[in-house]
Amino acid sequence: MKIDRRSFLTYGTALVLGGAAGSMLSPAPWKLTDDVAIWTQNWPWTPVPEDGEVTYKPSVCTLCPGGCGINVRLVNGRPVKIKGLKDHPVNKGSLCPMGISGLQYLYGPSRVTSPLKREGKRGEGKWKKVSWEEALAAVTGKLAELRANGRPQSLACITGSDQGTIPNLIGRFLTAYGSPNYIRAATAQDAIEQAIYLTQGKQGTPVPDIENANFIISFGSGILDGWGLPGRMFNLYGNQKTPKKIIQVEPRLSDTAAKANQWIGINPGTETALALGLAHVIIKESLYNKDFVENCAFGFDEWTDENGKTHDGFATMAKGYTPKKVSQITGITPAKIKSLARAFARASKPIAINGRGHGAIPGSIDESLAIQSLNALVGNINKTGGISAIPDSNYAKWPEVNIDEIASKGMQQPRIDGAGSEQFPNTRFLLNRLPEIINSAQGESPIQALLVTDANPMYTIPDTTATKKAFDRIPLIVSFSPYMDETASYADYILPNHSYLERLQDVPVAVGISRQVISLAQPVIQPAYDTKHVGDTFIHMAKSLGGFISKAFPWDNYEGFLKEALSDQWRKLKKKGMIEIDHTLPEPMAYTFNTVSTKFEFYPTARNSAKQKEDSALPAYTPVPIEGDTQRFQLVLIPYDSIRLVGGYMANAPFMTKTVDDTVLKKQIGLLEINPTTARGLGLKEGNLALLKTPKGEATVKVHLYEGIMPGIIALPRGLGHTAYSKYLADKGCNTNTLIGSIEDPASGLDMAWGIRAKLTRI
Amino acid sequence: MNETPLIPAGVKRCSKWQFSLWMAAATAVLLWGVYAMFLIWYKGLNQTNMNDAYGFALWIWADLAIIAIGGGAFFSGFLTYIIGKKELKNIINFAVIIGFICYSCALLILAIDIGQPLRGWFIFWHANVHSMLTEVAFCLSCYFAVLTVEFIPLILENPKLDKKPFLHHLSHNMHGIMAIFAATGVFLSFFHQGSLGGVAGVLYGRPFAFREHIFIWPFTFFLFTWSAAACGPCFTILVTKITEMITRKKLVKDNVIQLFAKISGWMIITYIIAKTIDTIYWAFVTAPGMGFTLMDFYNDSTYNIGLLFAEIVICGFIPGLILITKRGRENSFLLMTAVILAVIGVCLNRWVMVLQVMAVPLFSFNDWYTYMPSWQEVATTILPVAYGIIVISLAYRYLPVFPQEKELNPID
Amino acid sequence: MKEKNNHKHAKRYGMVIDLDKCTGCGSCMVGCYSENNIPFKTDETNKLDSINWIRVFKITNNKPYPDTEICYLPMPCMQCDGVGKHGHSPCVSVCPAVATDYDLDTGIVSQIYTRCFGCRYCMAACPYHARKFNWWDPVWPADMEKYLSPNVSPRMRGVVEKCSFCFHRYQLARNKAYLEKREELAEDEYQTACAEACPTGAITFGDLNNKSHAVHQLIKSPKAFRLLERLKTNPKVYYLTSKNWVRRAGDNYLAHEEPGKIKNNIKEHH
Amino acid sequence: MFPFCFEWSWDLGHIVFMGGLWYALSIIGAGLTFAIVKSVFDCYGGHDDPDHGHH
Repeated sequence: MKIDRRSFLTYGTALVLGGAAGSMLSPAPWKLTDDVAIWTQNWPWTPVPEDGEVTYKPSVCTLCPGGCGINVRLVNGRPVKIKGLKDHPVNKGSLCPMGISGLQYLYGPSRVTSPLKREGKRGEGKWKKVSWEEALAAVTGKLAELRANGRPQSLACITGSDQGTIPNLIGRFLTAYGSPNYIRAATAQDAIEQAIYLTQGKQGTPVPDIENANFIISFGSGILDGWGLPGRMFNLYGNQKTPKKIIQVEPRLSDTAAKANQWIGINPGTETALALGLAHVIIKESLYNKDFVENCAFGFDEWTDENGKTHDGFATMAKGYTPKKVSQITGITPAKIKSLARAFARASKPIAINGRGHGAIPGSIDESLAIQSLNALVGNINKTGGISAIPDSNYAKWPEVNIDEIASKGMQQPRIDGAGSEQFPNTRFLLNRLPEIINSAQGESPIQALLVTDANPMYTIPDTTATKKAFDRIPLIVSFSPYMDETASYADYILPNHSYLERLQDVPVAVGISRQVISLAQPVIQPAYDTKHVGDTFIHMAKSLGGFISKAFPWDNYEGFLKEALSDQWRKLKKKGMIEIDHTLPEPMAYTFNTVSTKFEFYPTARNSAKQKEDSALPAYTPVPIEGDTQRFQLVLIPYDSIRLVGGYMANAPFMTKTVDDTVLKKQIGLLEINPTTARGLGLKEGNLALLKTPKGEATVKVHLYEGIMPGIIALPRGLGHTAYSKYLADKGCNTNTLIGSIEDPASGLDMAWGIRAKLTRI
Repeated sequence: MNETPLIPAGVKRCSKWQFSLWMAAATAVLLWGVYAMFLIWYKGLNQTNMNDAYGFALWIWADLAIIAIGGGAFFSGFLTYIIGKKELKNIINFAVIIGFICYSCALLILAIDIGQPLRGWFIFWHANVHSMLTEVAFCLSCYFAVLTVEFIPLILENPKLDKKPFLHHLSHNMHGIMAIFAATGVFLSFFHQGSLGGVAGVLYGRPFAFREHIFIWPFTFFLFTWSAAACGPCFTILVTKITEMITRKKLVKDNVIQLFAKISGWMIITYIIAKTIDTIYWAFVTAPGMGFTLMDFYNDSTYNIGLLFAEIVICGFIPGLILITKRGRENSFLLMTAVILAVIGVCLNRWVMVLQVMAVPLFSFNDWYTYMPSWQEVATTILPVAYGIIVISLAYRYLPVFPQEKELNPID
Repeated sequence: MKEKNNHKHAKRYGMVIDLDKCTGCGSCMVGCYSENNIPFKTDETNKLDSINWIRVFKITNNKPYPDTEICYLPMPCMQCDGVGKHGHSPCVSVCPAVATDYDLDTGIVSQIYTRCFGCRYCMAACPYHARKFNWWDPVWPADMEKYLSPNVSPRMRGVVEKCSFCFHRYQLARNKAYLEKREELAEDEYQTACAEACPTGAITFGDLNNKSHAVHQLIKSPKAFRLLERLKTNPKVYYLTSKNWVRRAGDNYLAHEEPGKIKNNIKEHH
Repeated sequence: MFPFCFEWSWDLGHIVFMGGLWYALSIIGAGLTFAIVKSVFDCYGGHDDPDHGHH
């Protein structure tokens, strides 16, 4: 047969078709179909986690100061899950979402995996990986140079906490080096501890006994939004032996307000007036604890000082705060004020607490004083269900530190932030004042080197623009952060600490009026990256600096120090994971105070700031000034805290951001809460884009209509608007600190800003 | 290459160039769809705008709609081979081609629509016989096989192929037993059209879709079969008319169209009465039992009560009434209006039974769910249209699709 | 839905969520993510393509300030028993490939990821939107796959997933009991990750059939209700609330109807 | 779809559904086979010119 083109095509087609049909009878296509399906079931890019022996390691969560016990599940030594530790006295198994997402702080794109040296401009994100030797040599070289120039005080260190041995070790380093500028980031505790110091003469950590109180007036404290020891608060809320009454006073229906027995909307910033108004009713109706007030308190009634000058007593002052007047200030009806006061005074274990939201901003001293006085009126100071202050514990034994002449000269210099100065004698740290002081300094910056650990000032200090400007003037910034946070990304060197699960650390936490739990955070896994324990880094730097500094650090490493410092308690701590210290004082001692009068001072005689020398030291309601004129800025912006957003120096893990509602964040834009009536007035609808302007900055937001916010007030959450970390967090929403500045309390220097005036225009 | 031997004898076709241009345009659209299709297969369903509330969306609607309008094939088969309406033999070829196009596209869309196309055959292998979708898949595939079998003899009648003795005999023998295939096709179609209706009707978690059952079948089961039988012929008529318009030739005699239209009209009227009864029972008995009033399902700006009115009255009773009256269907404008409305009506019904089912919020704290298809979804949904145009064009050019064409358009 | 032999002592695992106790903290969600190897994307704000086996909804009574109230409503898979015959849940009955199944021993609705081919019919069937589709390939950046649990297989793109009541925990507990030659599991031996993670103890989990389990008593409370009960989905997740508006929001009622007073003709099993 | 698949059980659902399926498939298969076989016979059995009566 002749094969021409046509028959070639015909037979070719027939052959192909026949072949195709024939092959269907062979196992090949069926096997292939099956194999392809099996391949889709085992795609090589979908991970298959390795199985192995399951073990558990108990430890403590140090992601926040809460000190919750955790139990880490490991498979072949690989941590796979974090649960609450059931029998830990702090949290009894309860954990917040951040604690549960802990493994995302161990691995992830925002971790700094080796020492880094800045290559490009500050904040540009160009880094060079360097060895620990090189990085430490560079940093200590600069520190040695400052000392050689006789300016050790120009070194400052910002830390996130002053509890436990790591901050103390760093404090010791600064002392031996010769700088008084150890600055701890602010918390609401600062104002409360000062109020307790002024009224009780006792320096210590304030502890409200939420566990045993049965009637709680919370002046904006987000008990269930992450305030205090979050894991513990949730546990106490869930396991109430006898039901508590919770009265939440704040302008926004927070999660705490939603769970409270009563939510009282109050004009923001007028909490002091309400506290004094409640005191007024309690005194007028003679509902106060007469035993305490008459026997253990001073300054309740008029009193005369040694110069013969008569001073108003608390009761006299409170007379001015009639329900009617307070109602005008706070927006709460007189009837509500009266019934609240009565209920509070008649409760068996009432307590009043403050510290807005998570308690990041201290607030005014007057507010804390007024609230402490309220607690004193019902006599619940230093007793079960009441409030007390636990002294700084001395469970760790430190050898005496000897310092050289340079250090001694440096230490005699005043603190850069003004804390402890004549102006602010009772304040210990004033981080909020730092940017302004650096920015207004003539010539060279008074801070030449800044060390930052467990803190993220570039994000958390109010008025980010000013902070950035100040940091620009500091020649050397060293971050010890395990994460590429805003401050780390602005640093010159990053000497990364271990992440919390790789780190040894003692964690002291006060859990009741006199009970302190010291837990040991033990590494659950060997360090995954080229990081170094911050304690070891400081010991190493001290040794490199030599002389007296080196002598102040005789230990090989942090663990060696901890063993020695805890001596006989070390073994117990290592074995049990925690020890408890009881600070209970015998009855009479509990009501003997360290004040001049040895009594609880309703009239705090120790309060003698420059401004108030002539005035009465009694708490008083003076409106906290708020930035911005009412003409241009018709609304008031307040920040709010949520348990699903980390507003402090740590930041959200991807899991936490995943839990954030779409009424808080949508794509990359944050939602602003506004009352529907206010929104209507501005012509704004749900989901509208709007430009939010404050005297400090501006941001694009989306509008979320929320009935649960006071008309005229708008709110944004803290914890968004990061510019660093990774794409799982960066550039989502806006950082309230870029919009709100700090308002200095003239009495303490602490930040008392509760909001800022704002303007909202539709885009 | 001279294509004359490929073109059936005695009919006139447009020039090769004109045809090529037409095909090129259709192919361009087709390729756009094919590109989107591969994009979806490669990158996954994230290329669509479907989401967890819209697990079923545009594609499933397209599937349901093209199967409904492709219903002309099984119904004409039923009428021709089982009832014995011999006139319809003059349009059945075309109905089969349309059916073939519709069903092949439905299968293709299903293959794009599933998240794991490479193991889509699990629906057969690991079949759950209680699932309506299983029934759909089986009957759909089987009926597609039947349609292919019905299409093959027509392909074999291409003058070139007909010259091969084996193919010539095959075509003849397949024609000989076509009634058996048609009967099987009717059986399969009844179940898959029905089970497509069942897909929505059995969803007792979705009060908008759920209907009372007769034995294991919800009302929608019967309504879907009924509506496909009613409106499928309308689509066949519509495409025939469009083909006649484009080719500028009369291809099917009026009596054939009239008969088909009349039967369709009665089917539509009876269907829409049944649909109305179903709607009333659902609105006043079924839904209130679940805590819903009729207006709860229609209080959205898009999904408003007008939709129900449009489906039942405008696209139901009106075309039905036109088609059952002699004067109505003999007026070519009214006939076209009626068939278009009927096709829109059945598509609208499939739309609400897929998309509105997803859109209705079940909790008072939820809003209506909204959805806008992505271009990839649109492109892959338009793909069948281009594909259909290509297949019809090829079939019309090279196959003796319309037996009456020669008679109606003599060339000399 | 095959019959199994040991049907006599069948369990019906269920959950009771006390809405009065739920603070909306989201620990249950995070507990679930970390237990079940749930992936995360850079943008998780589109809640309709965000994989959450349990999602906490925030609902309000829509009253103006200051009478506004909010309530958090955690919604896992309801593990419906469905109408009629055991196991006829809305989703199981529709899955064409038996990729989701009702376990007659536990009442748990499973999902077999390697069987599922992603038709999403089950998602269309579920009135609770409990089912989530893997629109994307899961990605664990920067070593994060190292924390994945070996007890739950990560899912590939293109399949449906949902809450399993942490069925792997049941299996682990069963294996342990078997080795110890025990027939029954103690209440605390098998708990879901969300129940374990809830810091206020709002979630109680156990066998609804077992008189000694807390859930057995809790569901008898007059405060107890279920979501969309009137659809006859017969869920095994119960809620407790003291607020009528919350209860009303949990189902659909005609204007004249009152929650709790509707005759419910769902057949209870066992 | 086959009795050896593990989902299979000899219940009414499977018998009716799969019965219907295999019945339909058998008819299609048998019909096709018949047509092909007959065509082969027709081709080589000399019946060269079947009429086109089906039009």
